[in-house]
Parts: sequence; C-alpha cells; structure tokens
Amino acid sequence: MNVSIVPALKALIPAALVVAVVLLGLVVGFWANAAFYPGTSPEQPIAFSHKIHAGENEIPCMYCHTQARRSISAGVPSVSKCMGCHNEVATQRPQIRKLKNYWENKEPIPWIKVHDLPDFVHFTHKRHIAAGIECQTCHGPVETMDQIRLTDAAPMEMGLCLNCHKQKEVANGLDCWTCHK
Amino acid sequence: MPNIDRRDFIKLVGAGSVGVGAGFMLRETIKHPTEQLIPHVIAPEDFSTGIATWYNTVCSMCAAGCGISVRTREGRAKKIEGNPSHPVSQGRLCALGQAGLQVLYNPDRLTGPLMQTGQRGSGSFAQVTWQEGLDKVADRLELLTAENQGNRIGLLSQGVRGHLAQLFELFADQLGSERLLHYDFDHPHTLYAANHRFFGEARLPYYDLKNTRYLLSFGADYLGNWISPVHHSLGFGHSRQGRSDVRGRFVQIEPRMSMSGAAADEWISAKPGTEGILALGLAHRIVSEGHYSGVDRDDWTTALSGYTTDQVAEQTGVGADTIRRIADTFVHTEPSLAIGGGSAANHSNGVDTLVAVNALNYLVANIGKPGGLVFNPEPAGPASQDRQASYRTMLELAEDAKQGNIEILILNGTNPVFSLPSAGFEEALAEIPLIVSLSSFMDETTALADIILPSHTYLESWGDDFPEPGVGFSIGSVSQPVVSPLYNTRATGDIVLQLAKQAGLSDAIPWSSMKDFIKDGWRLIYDRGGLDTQKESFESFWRSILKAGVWGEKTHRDPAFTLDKRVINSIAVPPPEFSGSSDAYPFILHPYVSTTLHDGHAANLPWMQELPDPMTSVVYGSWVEINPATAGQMNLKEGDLVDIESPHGQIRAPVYVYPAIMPGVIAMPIGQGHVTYGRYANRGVNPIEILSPRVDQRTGALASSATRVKIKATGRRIELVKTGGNSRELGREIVQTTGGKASQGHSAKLNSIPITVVPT
Amino acid sequence: MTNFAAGIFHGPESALAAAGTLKGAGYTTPELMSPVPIEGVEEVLGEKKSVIKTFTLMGGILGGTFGFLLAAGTAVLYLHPTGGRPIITIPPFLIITYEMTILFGILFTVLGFFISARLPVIRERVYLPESAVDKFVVTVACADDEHFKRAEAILRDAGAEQVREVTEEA
Amino acid sequence: MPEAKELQYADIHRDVVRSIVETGPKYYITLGTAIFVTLLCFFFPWFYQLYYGIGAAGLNHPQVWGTYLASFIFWIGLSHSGTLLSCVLHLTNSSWRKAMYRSAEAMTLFSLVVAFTFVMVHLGRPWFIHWSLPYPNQMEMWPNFRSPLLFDVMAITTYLTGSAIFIYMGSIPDFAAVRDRTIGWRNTMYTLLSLGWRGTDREWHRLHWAYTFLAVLIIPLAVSVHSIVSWDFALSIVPALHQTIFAPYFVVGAIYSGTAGIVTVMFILRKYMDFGQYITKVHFDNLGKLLLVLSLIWTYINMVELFTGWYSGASTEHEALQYKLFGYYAPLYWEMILFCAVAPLLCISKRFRTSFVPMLILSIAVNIGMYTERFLIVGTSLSRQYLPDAWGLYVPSLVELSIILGSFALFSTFFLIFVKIFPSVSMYEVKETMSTPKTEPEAPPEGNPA
Amino acid sequence: MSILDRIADGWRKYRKPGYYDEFDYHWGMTVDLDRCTGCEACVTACQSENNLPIVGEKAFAEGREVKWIRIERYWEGEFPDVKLRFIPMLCQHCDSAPCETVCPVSATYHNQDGLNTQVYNRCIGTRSCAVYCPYEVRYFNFYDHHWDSPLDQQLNPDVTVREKGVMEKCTFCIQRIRQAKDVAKDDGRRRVRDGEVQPACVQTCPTQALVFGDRKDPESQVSKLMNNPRTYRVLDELNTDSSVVYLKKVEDDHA
Repeated sequence: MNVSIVPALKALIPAALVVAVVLLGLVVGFWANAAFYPGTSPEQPIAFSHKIHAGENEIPCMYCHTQARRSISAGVPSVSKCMGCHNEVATQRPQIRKLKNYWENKEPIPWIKVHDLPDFVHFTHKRHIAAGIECQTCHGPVETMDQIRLTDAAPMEMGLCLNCHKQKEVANGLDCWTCHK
Repeated sequence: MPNIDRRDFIKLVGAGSVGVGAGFMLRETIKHPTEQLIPHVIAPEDFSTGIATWYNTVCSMCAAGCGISVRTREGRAKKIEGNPSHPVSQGRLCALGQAGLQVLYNPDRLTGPLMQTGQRGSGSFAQVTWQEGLDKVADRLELLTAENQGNRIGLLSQGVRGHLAQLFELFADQLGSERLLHYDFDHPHTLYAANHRFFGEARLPYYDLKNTRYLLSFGADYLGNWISPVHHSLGFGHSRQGRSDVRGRFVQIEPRMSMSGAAADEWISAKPGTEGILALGLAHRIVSEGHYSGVDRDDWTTALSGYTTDQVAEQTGVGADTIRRIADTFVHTEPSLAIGGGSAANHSNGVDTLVAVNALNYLVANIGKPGGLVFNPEPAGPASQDRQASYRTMLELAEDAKQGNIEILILNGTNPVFSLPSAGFEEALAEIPLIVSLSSFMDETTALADIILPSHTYLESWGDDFPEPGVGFSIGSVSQPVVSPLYNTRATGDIVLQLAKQAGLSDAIPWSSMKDFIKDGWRLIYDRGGLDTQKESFESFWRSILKAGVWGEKTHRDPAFTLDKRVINSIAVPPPEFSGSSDAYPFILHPYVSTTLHDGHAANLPWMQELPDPMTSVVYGSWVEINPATAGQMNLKEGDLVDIESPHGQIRAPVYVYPAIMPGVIAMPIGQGHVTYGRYANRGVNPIEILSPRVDQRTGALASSATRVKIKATGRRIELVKTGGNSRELGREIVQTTGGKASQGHSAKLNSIPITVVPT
Repeated sequence: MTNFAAGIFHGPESALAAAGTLKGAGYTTPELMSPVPIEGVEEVLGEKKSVIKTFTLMGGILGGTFGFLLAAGTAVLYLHPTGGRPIITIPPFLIITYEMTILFGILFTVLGFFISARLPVIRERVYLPESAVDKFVVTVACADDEHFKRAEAILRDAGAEQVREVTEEA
Repeated sequence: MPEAKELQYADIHRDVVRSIVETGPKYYITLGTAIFVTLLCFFFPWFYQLYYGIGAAGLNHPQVWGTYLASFIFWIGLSHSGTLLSCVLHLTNSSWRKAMYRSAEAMTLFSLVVAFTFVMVHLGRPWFIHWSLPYPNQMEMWPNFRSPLLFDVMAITTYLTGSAIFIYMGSIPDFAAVRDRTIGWRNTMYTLLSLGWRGTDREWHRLHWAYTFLAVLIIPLAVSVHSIVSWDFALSIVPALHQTIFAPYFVVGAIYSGTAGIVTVMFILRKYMDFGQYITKVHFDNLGKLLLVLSLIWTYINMVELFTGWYSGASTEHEALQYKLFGYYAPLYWEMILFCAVAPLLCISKRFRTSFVPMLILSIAVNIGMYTERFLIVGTSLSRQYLPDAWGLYVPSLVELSIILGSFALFSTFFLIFVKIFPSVSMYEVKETMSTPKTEPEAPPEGNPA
Repeated sequence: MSILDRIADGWRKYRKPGYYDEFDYHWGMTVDLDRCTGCEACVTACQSENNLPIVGEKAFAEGREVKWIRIERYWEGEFPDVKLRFIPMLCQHCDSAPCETVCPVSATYHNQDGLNTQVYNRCIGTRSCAVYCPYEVRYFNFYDHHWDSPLDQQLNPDVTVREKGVMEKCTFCIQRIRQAKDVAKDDGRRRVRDGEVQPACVQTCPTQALVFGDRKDPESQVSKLMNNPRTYRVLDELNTDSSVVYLKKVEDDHA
C-alpha cells in the first residue's frame, strides 16, 4: 500500500472549485456594483453637463461655485444664477425647460452629491483654493465629463489627502485634527 | 483537471451567481447613502453655506435681559453666546441662556393654531387655520368692546418689558379692559416694595458687586437666579480676583446653602424668616458702637433699641460673636454692600426684612457709591412693573372669574395653573367661557385653553428690552429674528396686532407688524436722544442697533439721597408667621427656584433637565433636602421616598441628605412636576402644590417659605439620578485651597490673597 | 516503480535488528515504520543530522529583527507621539520584538520539520497500515526478484512474522 | 498502569478510533444543545449589542471595562495550563502527562479562541478590529506598538499560532493512525491532516526534535502572554491596578485556573468518553498536588498585594482596598478567598486528591473563584479611582451574564467537535508508556474497558 | 549625507522624549477656583458647541452621561461649618498623557499644538484610554445617540456627531482653534492673537474663572496666570504634566 496526500487533494477539487467560483463571483459582484451602480455618478434631476459649460464654453469653476474661495463648501449655484444665462441661452432645450419649471415653481433643484465625504471629514475649500490647488486635483477632469463622476485618479480617499499634504509639506498637514474633528 | 459534466457545470454556475449576488449586496450595504445638495432658488444675501452668521439679540430665558449673539449656519441657529458689547452680559451667558436654542428647536413645540374639541383638560385639540382661530377670538373681542364690556376681557401675560408690554397696554386700553396682568412666580414684589418704602421709588437699584469688597447677602441667590445672575457673576468674579490689590469677601445668610452660599467665604444659617431681625441686629451693633454718625443717629438708636446683639442672637440662632464680627467687618470694609431677597424675602415679613437690609446699606453710607448701591435712571423704554400681579392679585383675578366677571382670558406664556399654590385657579378658569393662549408650548394652563394661537419663540420674533434693573445707566436692546420660523406660528406682537385689527381697533393700533411698532417706538428714543445719536439718520441708527444689539445712554443718576424720618421710626421686623403648628408640622419647607429649571418654564429643555443641579448634582427629578443629623434621627438615607405633608397637601419625593441645611428646615427645588409640558418636562413633583397661601401683608406676594410640613417615610426607595459618586475629598487635595493668613508670608507675589485685615 | 520488501515484526528490537542486518547486507538504507518512536535507531542506521535547530535559530533572529523594525518603522512612517514618550520607545518595542522572535521561531521550526521530515508526502510512498497500530515494519527497496528474496530471508531470520512485496508507484 | 488487565497497543487504537467514529445520539444531543445555547446565549445577545451599542452591557462611566474583559482574562488564564503544562511536562519527560495532554492543549486552543471572541464582544466597534493589525493601507495608518493592548494582540496571536501548531504537530502520527481506519470524507480529511505520515524512523526523529523546540519556545511565550495581559492593567495608573506584582500574579492565577480546568475536562473525558483506563487516579493525584502548590502561591501573592496596598498609606490605594474587602462586591471577594485559597487546602489529603467527584467539585469551585478574581480586578478598581466625585458602581447586565454563559457553551461546542476530529488521547505517547506488544497480539482483551 | 548619518539623525530625532522640539502653540487653560461658582454655564456651552448627546434619564442613571466638562463638588466639614467646593473637570490635555500610549490604533495622540487629540473615526472602542485617564474625563458612546427632531437642527456642522462605540472628550474646541488659525492666515498673520480663540466653556464663563490661551506666548493672559502663586495641578503627583492649571481657592476662615 502506498500513501500520499495527492489523492485526498484531488478528492477536494470539486469542493474547492465551488468555493473558488463563489469567491470569484463575490469579487465580480462587488466590482459590478461599483462599476454599474456606483452612486458616485447618479442621475441628476437635470442632466447638467460640465463638459459643455466648463469645457466647451470655458466658464471658470468659480463663476458658479462662487463660495469655494471663501467658505468651507464650494456651494452650488442658485436657480436664479442658472436663469441668469438661460433666460437667453438655449431656452428651448428640454433640460433647460426643466430648469425653467423649477424656476417658475420657485423650487430648488435637488442635486445629488457626487463628491460626498463622510461626516467626520471636515474639508475646507477655501484653504485649498487659497493654496492654489486646481479643482481638478481632487475632482478629476470635470470639464471633460458630461455626467460628473468620481475618477480613479482622484478617488477622494484619505490616502489622496495625505499624499498631497506630504508632498506639499503642509504645516501640520498630517495632524488628524486637521480634517477630523 | 477533472471532467466537468453538465450537472457540475450548473452547480458551478449556481455557486457563481450566489457569489455575484452576495458581492453585489455587500457593496450595496456598505455604500454611503446618497446626499443631496439643495441650492436656493435665489441666493440669500445674509448667509452663505459653510459660513457662520452672527445675530445680536436679547435673551428671554429669564428677566435679566442679557444681550446675546446667536451663531447661525445655513439658516439654523447653532449656538448662543453673550453679546460682548451688552453691558449686562458682557459676552457671558448662563446655562439657561444657552439652552434657549432648545426652546426654538423643542420637539414639543406647538406647531400651529389649535382648538379644544373635547372637555377642557381632556387634551383633545384639533388643528385650525390662523384665520379660524383669530376670527373666533376677534369676534368675541369686538362684540364685548362694542357693548362696552371690555373689562370682561382679561389679559394675563408672563412678565414682558419693552414695546410688547406697551402693545399689551395699548391693546387692553383700547379694548376697555383694566385686567391686564403680568404674572411670574419669582417676581421680586417685596424687593420693589421695600425699595419703594425706603428710597421712595418702586425701581430696583443697581447692586455694584464688581467693586464691592464685602457683600452681605440675606437669602439672595445672586449667582443662581436672583435678578441678574450673569451680571452678578461677572461682578463676583471681578470682585474676587479681578483686582490686583484686594479680594472681595462674600457672606451669605440663609437657612439652606444656595450656589451663592457655596461661593461665599462665609455661610451663616439664621432661622428662616429672621434674616431681617439679624440685619437689624447688625444695624444695632453698627449704631451702638458709634460707627454711624449721621444726623439721624438718635432716631436709629431709638428704632433699633429692641435689637441688641444678644436678643438678636437669641431670635435668629446666630452666635453673638458672629453678629459682632460681621457688623464690624461690614462697617470697616469699604465699600461694602448688603443685598436681600430670595428665601429671606419670601416670608410674611418679607418687605420688612428687605427694608432692614436697605437700612444696613444706609448706615454704612454706600448708597450711590461704586461698590455699593447705585440708583438707576428712568428706563428708556416702556416698563411694566406696575402690571406685575402679586399672589393676592391673582387670587382676586380668580375670584373675579368665579363670579363670572371675565368672559375672555388671553394668556401669554404664563403658567399660573402650575405656579399658583392653593388658589383654585383651575376652578376659576372653568368659569371663563373663552380662554385663549398664545403660548409656544402646551403648558398646564395652555392645556385648559379653548383656542391656542402659538407664538414664535424669542429667536424667531422681533422684540426689545430695557433691562430692569439697569446697570446704573440707561440701556435698551432690540431682539430680532435669527432664523425663519420653524412652524406655523406667529410672533406674539403680530397676533395682538392682528386681533386688534380684526376687532376694529385699527385706528388706535394701526401697525401692521411688530417690527413696525418697535421701530416706531425706537424712533421716539432716537428723537429724544442727544446730538450724539442724531448725527446719523434714524435708519442708520436703527441698523447700528440691530448690528450691535444694544444701545446705551451714559447718563447716571444723582447719587444724593435723603431718608425719610418716618421710615426710620417705623423700622422693625416682626417674627415670621408660618402656617401649621410646629408640633404637627415640625419642619419648615424651604422651596427654592431651581437653578437649572428656573420656576419650571425651563423644565422642557433637555439640556437643563440633564444639567446636574449645581449643589446636589441631581438630574431629571425632584428631591427633598434634609440635614444629615435629622436624616440620621429619622433613619432616612439618600433615595428614600418620603411623603411631605403640609396643611395644604401632600407630595412624595426622594430624600437627598444635604450637609448644608438647618436641622429644622427641609428644602425642595421648584421646577419639576409638569404634566402636559412635553416629553422632557413631565416628571417629578411640584412643591408649589403644598405651599400655604400665606402672603407678605404689605405686598400680597406669596410667602413661599412660610409653610410647615411633616415628613413620613414610605419605606420605598429609588436611586436618585445624579453624577456625584462620593462628595468628600478624602484628603486627596483635589480642590486645593490657600488660607488667607497662612499664605501671607508664602510668596512675594500674593497680590490676590485677601489683605482685608479686620480688628475683631 | 520500485518494489519493496516489507517485513512485519511484533517488537521493535527484532525490527531494528533486521534493519541493521539489511543495511549491513548492502541494501540502500532500509526504513523502519513503527507506531511509536523506537529508541536506538541511530546506533543501527547511523546518525541523522537535523536541520531544525538551524531553522529555529534563523527564525528567531529574523523574527526579532522584523519585530523591532515593524514597531519602530511603522512608528516613524506616520508620527503619532504619545504620552510624552519618544517615537521609538525601547521597552514596549522589545516586547513586540520578543513576541515576533518566538512567532517566527515557531514558524521556522515547523518549516524545518516539514523539510527535514519530507512532509507532506506528495509522491506515493510505501506504507503498511499495521505499522500505525502495533506492528513494526522494515521496508527496503529491492531492484529485482533476487534482491527481494535475499531481503525476505534476512527479514524472516530476524523474526518477521510476515514479509510482503509492496510496490511504490511513481 | 494499575488496571487489572494489561492494555495492548491495539486496545488503545481501537478505543481512540472508536471515540472518533462511533457517535451515539447522546453526543448529538449534547452537541445540539451546546450549539443551541451558544446561539441563544452568546450570539443572539452579542448581535443585539452590536446593534444597540455597548450600552447593552452594564458598563458606564467610570466603569468602562467589565465582565467582557474579566472573561477575556479568565479564558486566557484557562488556556494557560494546557500547552504550558504540556510543554513543561514534555521537557521533564513526565509519563503521566501523556494521556491527558492532548485534551489539555485543545483546552488552550479553544480558550484562546473564546478569549478572542471576548475581545470582539468587548470592542465598541469590532468591525474595525483589523485596524489593530499592521498591514499597509491607503490611510497610511499603523497600529500603535506602544500600547499594552497591542502587546496583547501580538502575544495572543503568537500564542494561538504556537498552541495550534503544537497540538497539531503532536497529533500528526495519530491522524495517520486514524486515517487507516476510516473511509470516505474522514479518510480524505485525515490523509490531509496527517500529511502522509508513515511513522518512519526519520519522521519520528524529526518530530521529536521539532516538538522539543516548540516546547522550549512556548514556555516563555505562555509566561509572556499572561504577563502582558496583566500589563493591560498594571501599566495604567489606576489605584490597585498599577502593581508590579501583577505579572506573576496573573501568570500563577492563569496556571492555577488552567490546572483546575484540566481537572474538570479530565473528569468529563473519563466519564463520558470511556477513557477510564488512560485517565486514572495518578493524574488526579498529580493535578491535585499541583493545584495545592499553585493555590498556596496564589494566596501568597494575593496577600502581598493587599499588604503593599495597605502599607502604602495612600488614600487611593486604601479606598480601593477597602472597597474590595468591604464594599458592594465584598461577598464576591470572600467567596473568592474561600474557593481559591481555603478550599484547595483539601488537596493535602491524598484520599481527596484521588477521589474523582470531590476533585471535580473543587476544580469547578476554583474556576468560579478565579473568575471572581478577574471580575473583582476589573470591577472594583475602576469604580474607585482618583476623583471621588467620579466614583461609580457597575452591575453586569443580563446581556453580559448571558454572554458569559454562552461562552462556556461556545467552548463546549468547540470541544465536542474536537473530540470527533482529534484523537483526544495521544495514542502513540500512551503506547510509548506501555511494554511492547507480546507475540500473541491477536487475542483482544475481554469486553470494553470500564 | 550618508545613510548612517541619516539613521543616526533619525535615531536622535525619534528618541527624544515627547518627540516635539517645540509645540507650534501650547494651548493651556487656567481655572480660578476662587472665581468658580459652580453655575455650570460651561457645561451647557460645551454641550451645545460640541454636539454632546442628550442621553435621557435612564442612561444618565446608568452612568452613561456625556459631559466633556463637568463640575465636581466636594463637601468639607459638617453643619454648620460646612463648605461646598466646586471644581470644573475637563480633559487636562496632559503633555505626558497616560491615555495616549494605550490606544492600540493611535486614535488618541499628542499633536503639535500640545493638544491631546481624539480621532473619533479611528477609534475602535477598546475604552482603555478611559481606564488609563486618572481624571475620568473620557466619555464613551454606549449608544447611537438620538436627537428628537428638530433638536438635531441645532447640531454644530463643524463637529462630528459621534457614533456608538467610540470614545470622545474635550478637544479645547478644536474647531474654534482651527477657525482662528484660518482667520489668522487670511489676515496674513503668523499667529493667533491672545483671546482670539476661546473654547465654548471659557467664552461663556460668567465669572471669568476659565482662561484659555497659548502658554508659549509669555504675554498671554494664561501665561501670566500660570505664574500666579496659587497655581496647582490636579493629581500633579501622577506627573501627567497637564495643560489645565487650577488656581487655589482662597479660604481665609473669617479672618
């Protein structure tokens, strides 16, 4: 009689195969969810295109996000601000009609946050603008996007903040209380 | 590689699908929920997201009238702080003032007009529109006014000042009603009366704690809730350690140690109600030792002849040595100041006691001097002191109602059902056909109303205030809405204006909003003002007031004062009277206004409920304080439930063994015992229920400390909810102290150590 | 494919003796299979050098170094000063060093054991299940039948209760 | 062996294999009960606590540590006799170790696992426990190696690894023996577990060496583990906790409660697995002696602790001491003294030591006492710290009590599964202690061993 | 620079007790016990500034209240010679903090402003820092706290609302300190002025018993008060080197 662990290992192959397939499926499912239902590029109430506004028409970011240089939040333009242009421009497009509806009903537009940090992160736009950081550094190339989404280049994770703070040797930039308080 | 047949393949596909599904769901569950950015339709001018805006306004949490600054973000009030330019609060604020936010954001606020649908007190209300509610009230008002029956309309408000008080005046006047009353449980009627008797004017002077070096407080918890605690605290701090050369000393005379007693250098317990006698004993000592040399010295000698040190020591239970020492220190330390109030004034001899305290100030000639007692000028705006109802007045009102003389009662924020003892007020209300409440909360009185027209809270409405007492000069402040209204409520003033309009009084009361009314009122102040103010236009004056939150006139009163001889001749303090015999009711009940919950109106604020009582650290409940020796004799321990019975009722509360209360006295905080006031307030017991209706004869103010009680153990016990574990230091030197004498040779830099050396 | 002669013995002494004889007869080193360790194998079949202790030592040294570097290195990577102490604090890091020394010592010992004991067995090896219960088995590789016969004889002489021909599959 | 009929190799083999493969309904009922109790009393309350927060336990300020930590120490302590004792006895070549060490080591392993679950139960946010492990991450954060808790993480990981390897290495020959007697999935399992062990002279030789090295490594490890656990407390500045004597105190306490635990497990194995022939009076006698010695050392250290606390004259120490001796939890303290210091003195009598039931009762009493000790260390010291105003009282909640009960069921579940996988008596080592087989091995002994 | 030099350099740097050569700021607080009246305005101010939960009566009775600053009260003597002394107790921001070393995940550490930090989102809830803190000023979130709507609208957006299972404590109102630094930067100043930043408790204290400031600035009010002969530290014998310094209460026995 002979002994070896190989036959026993062979006997395990079907079970192992099932486990492997389940694990693979898990990864695929996890990835699929992120890729197709990311919640990071949601359907907005109005299909606003940064590509048209910031890209083709080269409107500066802070023309609409006026508060970025003086507040912790960049702010979204009020409906009146949109109407400022769209009273004249492209008034007949369906998306602009939607906008007009909001304006006429005096309702705010329920934009959905894309670049959403957890509540325990206290990011300040003001300081970063003051330090001359490009919007694209964290928000990605928004001027090329029809629909705003998170990009791999700027995944809005802690590592991104830390690396930048390290590179630029921000004073106390690695103190946790800089962002978490 | 094993062969994979079809069954295996299906199995694998199944396993893979399970994996994919699980992975998908896993990601789904750990995802952040999406958040929305909601932009404005039109960007508002006065705030930007992410940037805080501050508004200066006035605190309405107590009668002190502190100026406050409210921090708002995204249109929501976040924090209240003292307004640094306001002379009363000087940037500081008490706990209660901070908790004003929870008045605004209280989950138990009334959100819109209500109409009682069932029996009164059944608590069944139906929502109505403002128009319905207002119509119903205005129609009745109009009818009564037209029939010249205006006096059948009663207006009962909490103590309000400024132009709201004036509006009430105007409104009542136009309706033809004389029944306009302000009622607060803790209004110092006796103090006003005593000042009237002594100084000849029914206004409070300014007590200059800041500059005083020796303060004798007869029962006045000036750091807790007496008149203007924040301002007194500022003065206390400065007097203690704010000056380089001197440290103020504080003496507190009261049967149960209050916060001020704990802060004082010396705490003396005189028998309840004999504080005035002690004051006269001190006065006697001062006069008889020849420390007083005024022209009316002989009158004083005669008047005080019955108050020799030994007699007073006998009557008050304070040692003769102590009396002599305090009297001498009081005379020799300049400036010194005596104040009285609180429990000392809540006796049948309340006014006499406070007159005796004023006499002490007179005898050491600190009137009109820094560090003493300074007269306030006439307030710049409308005052309402003469409308303040004493207990007796309220009884009369109740009697009137029972007689059927009142047809409509309009209530504003006051809660007499809760805070009037044995007055039968509830039965009286039953006789009134229409009760209207303008309260923001369902307090016990509002619960009996037929129509509730809920007011804004003070942070949502326009108003103004002229603090009483002032700070030695005339000040006024405007309060403005810091947030847009949360609910379907209206400002009290606007409701009154609307009622006036609908009742056909718009000729006399033409204003369309409270803001206009106040603005017009301030125009008068502006017109009256000197050149200083008139340099600018009224609009810019108004804007600057709104921005600063305060306006002041640096006009001081002439400090000269002459005392009427008749006052001296009539000076005397009779022994206090108590209800109930001392045999059947061995203890004197000492109810005190809670430092945290005030007279009960703050009981619905969770922060205040959760704020440990400064002295006992108890939260969320009532308790009865008993001297340790007494508790030992009665075999009572902390948490034992006892029945406290007075001739007028019985309540049940747990024992708190309190080291600093006289053996014959038991104390209870007022403030708990609500039943309809909301989720945070409805707990504990209300000691007002068992108070005797005894009053101070001169003012008709309730002698709330004049009830005798007995206590009976029930055999049951509960755990008192409190923070303190062990209240003794065990020699661990956690709170370190330094002695006055011992430290003198200690260091060359001992500037702040007392240098008051008094020969004894 | 190799054939083996396997002699089954009742006791360790006779099995050991058989193994000694076989070795003396010029067979490649015979293997002893037994339910319990047999004492005196080394005298018969020669010294066996164990590499385990080297592994243990190396593991310990490696673990200690790793432990200290782990503690000190990660402390330096993201500075979080605590308690008024230096970033690299010796006494606490020594504890980590100590634990890592032992952990790696253990792991390397196991590794050494596997390597030197040639476990786990991948290639099929001869085995007689009786040896796990109460029999003592001597196996020896035989190139051909003649070898087998000789071995069988030696084994029987030594007192084998049974001699079997077993095959080891490649 | 004092048994009437001399045992043969084959008997052991048969008995042990039978204990694995022959499973009666009694076993399934027991296992079912154990799993049910585990789910009901351990996992259900724990999930409730995860949902609700640590508030489900009786913890409060200042008493932020409670029975979870006490249980953690208790289980770590219980783990201390198995592998440690086994190593010591292996190195000193004591023959009486051989019948019991396997289950003792299993006890170590499962106690550690249960202790680890208590870490999870104890944590406020156990879903982030991986943050206490050093691994590269995008946050660039590492654990704080200055923390006594991280010493714990390291020490316990090492100890768990070491113990698992030690019990496994010792079992390889037995797995091989069982492998040959089983078929189907068991055969596959044992083939893999035994790694193709054949019992060759080379394998035996290497195993011996590796095993000895492991034993040498594990002894200091085990001592360090409980020292480190004690430092969770002793490195604080809580009065009555920052004691230099804590490390030896904890180590002795651990071995003490572990030894008592072994007595309990031995009794159960003997009674319910029919191992009467292998686990005998000799074992109980020796364990009894060990208990006696440990109890004396433990009592001594306990007295030293009290004495130094009292002699310090510091208010904080005094108060903590007084609270322990006469405070709310004083009855528990005196119960502990009775069970851990007084009761074991009975072991002076040989008759007591060799009576099975009294020894069982004693061992359980000792462990109750030792649990109390851990509870008192956590429960009384924290409630009497420096600032008297912040003193508090801690009473365990129902959730905590249930989880403690459930942890025993969890341990039993592990153990019940263990006895069906591992040969719970080390076959080859017991065989070593016996004379080699006679020439007539075919005659099996009559009947089953008692 | 050779590798060896760099290692030697690093060794010196990382072997320095406390690590920092010098703090950027050294925030500190003095508490004048002779001024403190125990009014607890600070307690409420802190509660409203820092989103402290309302725990409710039951949780309070169980000892789960959260008060980053609390007033401790100690009675001395018996009636009638009885005194009650108050002492505000808050995180002392010790420079040798016992709580910091014990955290296994570095959720609490000492930052370059001399502050004892607490990072809520890093905390895993071992609660050992609370055990190691002799001042008992660390508070644990035994539950997810709930604000009855609309009380939640009061919550300060600059401060994280802590979830269950994490430790929290006084931060010296770090959000205000950061805000002040931000303003200073905008103004082109290198440093924050004395008095420009005050934690909520200090800001509100009606008797001005609490004073906050930079201990590195010798002209700051807090530095001056720290030279007062009445200063002491609570539990100084534990060598925590705390940043909160108390000024002794003066009791002169009716002199």
